[in-house]
Amino acid sequence: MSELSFTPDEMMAIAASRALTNTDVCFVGIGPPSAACNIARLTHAPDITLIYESGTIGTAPDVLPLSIGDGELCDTALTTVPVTEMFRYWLQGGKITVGFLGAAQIDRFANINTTVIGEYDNPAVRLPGGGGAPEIASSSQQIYITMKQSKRGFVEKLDFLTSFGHGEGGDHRARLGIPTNGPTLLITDLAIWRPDPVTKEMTVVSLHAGTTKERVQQTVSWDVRFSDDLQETPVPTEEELSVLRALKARTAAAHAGKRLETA
Amino acid sequence: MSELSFTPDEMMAIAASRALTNTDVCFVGIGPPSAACNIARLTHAPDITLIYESGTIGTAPDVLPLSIGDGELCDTALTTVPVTEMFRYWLQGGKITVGFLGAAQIDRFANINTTVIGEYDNPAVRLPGGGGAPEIASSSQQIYITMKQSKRGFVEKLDFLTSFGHGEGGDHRARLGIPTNGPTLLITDLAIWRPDPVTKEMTVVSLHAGTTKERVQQTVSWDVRFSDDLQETPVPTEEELSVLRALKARTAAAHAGKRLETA
Amino acid sequence: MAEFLSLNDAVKTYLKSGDTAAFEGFTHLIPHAAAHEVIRQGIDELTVVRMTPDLIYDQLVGMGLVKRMIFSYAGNPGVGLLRRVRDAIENGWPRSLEIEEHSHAALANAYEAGAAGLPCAVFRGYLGTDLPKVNSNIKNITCPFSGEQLAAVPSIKPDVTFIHALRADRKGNVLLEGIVGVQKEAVLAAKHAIVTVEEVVGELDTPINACILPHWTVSAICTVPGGAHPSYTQGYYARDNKTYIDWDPIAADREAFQSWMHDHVLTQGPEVFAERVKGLEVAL
Amino acid sequence: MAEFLSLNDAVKTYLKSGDTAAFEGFTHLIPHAAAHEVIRQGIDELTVVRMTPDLIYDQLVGMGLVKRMIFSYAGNPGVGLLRRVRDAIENGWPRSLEIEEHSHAALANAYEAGAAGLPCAVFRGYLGTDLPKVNSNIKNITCPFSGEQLAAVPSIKPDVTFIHALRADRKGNVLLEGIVGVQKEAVLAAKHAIVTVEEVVGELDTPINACILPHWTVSAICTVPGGAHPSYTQGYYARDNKTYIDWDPIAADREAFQSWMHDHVLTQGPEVFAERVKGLEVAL
Repeated sequence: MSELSFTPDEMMAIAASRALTNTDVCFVGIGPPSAACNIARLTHAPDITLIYESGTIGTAPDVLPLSIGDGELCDTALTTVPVTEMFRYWLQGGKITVGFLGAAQIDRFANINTTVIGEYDNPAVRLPGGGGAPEIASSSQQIYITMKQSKRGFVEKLDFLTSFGHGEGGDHRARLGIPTNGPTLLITDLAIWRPDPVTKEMTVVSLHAGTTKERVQQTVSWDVRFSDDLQETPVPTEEELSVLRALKARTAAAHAGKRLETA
Repeated sequence: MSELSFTPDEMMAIAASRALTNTDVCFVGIGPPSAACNIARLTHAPDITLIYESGTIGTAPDVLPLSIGDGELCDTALTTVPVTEMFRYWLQGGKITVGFLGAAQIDRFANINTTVIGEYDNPAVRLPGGGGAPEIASSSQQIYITMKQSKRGFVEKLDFLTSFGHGEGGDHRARLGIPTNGPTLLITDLAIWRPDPVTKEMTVVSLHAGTTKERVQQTVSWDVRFSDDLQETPVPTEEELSVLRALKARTAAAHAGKRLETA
Repeated sequence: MAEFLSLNDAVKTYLKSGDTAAFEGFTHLIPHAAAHEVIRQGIDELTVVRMTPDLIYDQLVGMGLVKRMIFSYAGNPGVGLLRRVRDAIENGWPRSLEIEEHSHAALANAYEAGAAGLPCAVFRGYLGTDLPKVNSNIKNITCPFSGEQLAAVPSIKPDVTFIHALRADRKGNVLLEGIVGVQKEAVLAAKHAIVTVEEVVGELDTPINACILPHWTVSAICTVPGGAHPSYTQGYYARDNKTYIDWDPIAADREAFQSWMHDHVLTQGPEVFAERVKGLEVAL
Repeated sequence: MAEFLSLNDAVKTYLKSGDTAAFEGFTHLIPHAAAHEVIRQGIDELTVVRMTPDLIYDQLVGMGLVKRMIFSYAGNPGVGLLRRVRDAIENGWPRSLEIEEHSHAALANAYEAGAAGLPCAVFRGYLGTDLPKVNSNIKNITCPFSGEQLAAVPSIKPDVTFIHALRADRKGNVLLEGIVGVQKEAVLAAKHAIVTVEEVVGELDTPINACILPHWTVSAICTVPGGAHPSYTQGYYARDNKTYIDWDPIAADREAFQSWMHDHVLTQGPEVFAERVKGLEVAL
């Protein structure tokens, strides 16, 4: 297998997985976050705690769930608690070290829109809405975001602010009385971004192999800041790729049709 | 067994048990309330739901618990919930039809003191305090009180108001925004009392066999009101007495020393 | 007091046009059979509440039975958007839809407050977001000790809550197990609760701290095997993920939707659900 | 992250003079062995919190280690009063005792709010009672929707919470079962939690919705068989009601109390608890 025989999606999931550690307690969303968290669990962070908002604590799914409440999550969990308890004790209670979010729109301060495209009262596209995200964003100790880059998604101004990132930058979180760190990491199909320590503007700190600054800028509506110490993201290892692909294959098979589970 | 071969305590427990029905959901306190509720369950109200504040719902103890959280209660319960849930969903949520309370002091409007004798900051006797009673008194649909009569207990003015009955009488509960009925029944070793429909002053409606109005008045610090239609409480039946005595005997044996439980 | 009724009779007895209804189930135990019965009976002008209004609210809204929807995530989880809900919000088809939008934390707390008999829920939420600008039922309350501003939302107290559960015993005590969601809260907060179950058994025979709804908290119990399909019932059958994926193109087209509803809901009864979970049974 | 420590080391590591400590257990699972270790180590000037401060708080107070007690029911359940607590409040012996008195509903809500990371708890309580007159930590808050006045109390966030549990697995995940009280809340609300357990096992092997504290919510786990005696541990041994009854005359007399504490606590170690539950074992 040649060094670059992987897709941008695979790079994104694998780069995100590397940011997680054995002692993290992750509030996992569906889609790319779920893949990233489970690759981490299946590679370098076997003791990571994965929590899904359906109430499952310490899950270890064999296939990726389609929803946040597939039976697989409950069957493999340390325990499963009511949803009210999940949001009160575990999220609001400050037990989550990393909350993972995706987005339809994101701005330069990592504020997120998952509510509407267009006007709220007369939307061009009505998106699903916030779900758990508004309080995941404020109560998790830090937030990791994964999404693919595009001008439609990386916008100058959000149509609606669903989940607060760094607001208008600087100490905006602190001024609102939000004690947590907010988005500390944004992982896309092209790059890794981190907030500037002072301004909190999201800054590209690492380009994925084969990507250029120009390509990054072409997919973002604002003038992108690049770190003075710009790195290249290490390519996926054989192990990372094979774990991810096996997971995806098991998942695809499981979701393709009716199956007799062996619980 | 002659008609009157029972003690005032037995009459009190049995009279209280008769007030309970198959569809009641009772929040049970320790002591006389626990005996009354379990006699009801073992005689005319087999489907009554007994709830103890330790979280046990639908208990059917074989012996009376010494505390509100003996293992017997949990072992025989339909289910056992956390104490926070008990107070939030089941009591405050309005699910309790009858809250059973005892008292150290009671006044003519069935307000209760279980906190101190004397001044709060310099008490003659420091009593245990309110425990669950303040909110049992306000959140249960109605309150039954059992206690023995004495001038020390039936006082003109409480030293401390721990649990609100009818306050200063009349519509005082409604004025405080308390939507429940409050004390609708007081059962003592001598009589049965109910609140006057308008003034809410507790009124003797039935004398236990062998008791006189004079005897009742001698054990109460205020001028007692008697109903115009004063009844005599039916004496305990053979079944009621034998059920109560068997329960007490099992309980005494169980609490006398170490025993090997057969759960 | 729980009565054992047919689903048809239970819906007819307790749900009225104009009521506020919650059909709860957090991915697991979604009461599909009950929602289909409501659609068949054409009970309309409903205010429907649900954290995650997925397929069944897409169907209720698409059939024009819903006046107002209170929700926190209107998507087909892992698949995409709810196309009938979108069509109602974006184009007013088949009728306009009022929405009251919250976060999951808010609605979970609002159900909890409903079960707890409180008028409102208090939590730390909505910080920095635009939702309070578009929802007047999001207010602030100040902690009298710390001075912190907390969020407050009205508690939810449905006229009728519908849930699906594993089983009931003959007295009507109901067992929930696995991902229990907010169903206990939704039942305890409601005036009436209608529970569909996989089966009725002699003894529940449950763990000591099991999630049980005592019979006196439930109005009606209806035996509907498979009644959660394409959602699932812990220990009985697995989630039919393929059906969720297949819903997307059906819901994308008004006529395909109407034709599907005719064939799979309007001309069917609750008994078809047992057939739908064949092949999904969980080996114990 | 749970560490497996001796009870002596756990108390020495985490509890300091002047700390706020909660020893929770609602009749069931009362952490007697842990309290006795604190008494042996003479850690003083404590603020102690507990809904039902029974024998162990009588003992902590009687030994003069407590500055302030936050509580809702100070009795020996089913037996009578707490005579050492009375002596401290009524006579200032062996030292004066500050008290902050609540109702059960208030303290249960205050633990819940602590676990939920909130500064205060909001509930319907104290209506018409005298308690708000003697406790400035009882305030009102107004529902912004209904205008109803609700009660508010500060949340409880102990420096250290002590509980006793059934068992832990080798990773340090802890199982509670039966009457679980407010222990989960007291642990999640605390900076540090010390848990004594009957045993450590390879697999917890629990029901799907069991009350489990994940290992990363606990600071130290100490194996102390019988550590709840004379309280009890579900599935291990029964409540020793006779010991509760026998406590009353011991606590009634200052010298009898001191002599008992010398013989049964100060000159003993946690290992004596295993002996104390002999004959109380529950047949499974």
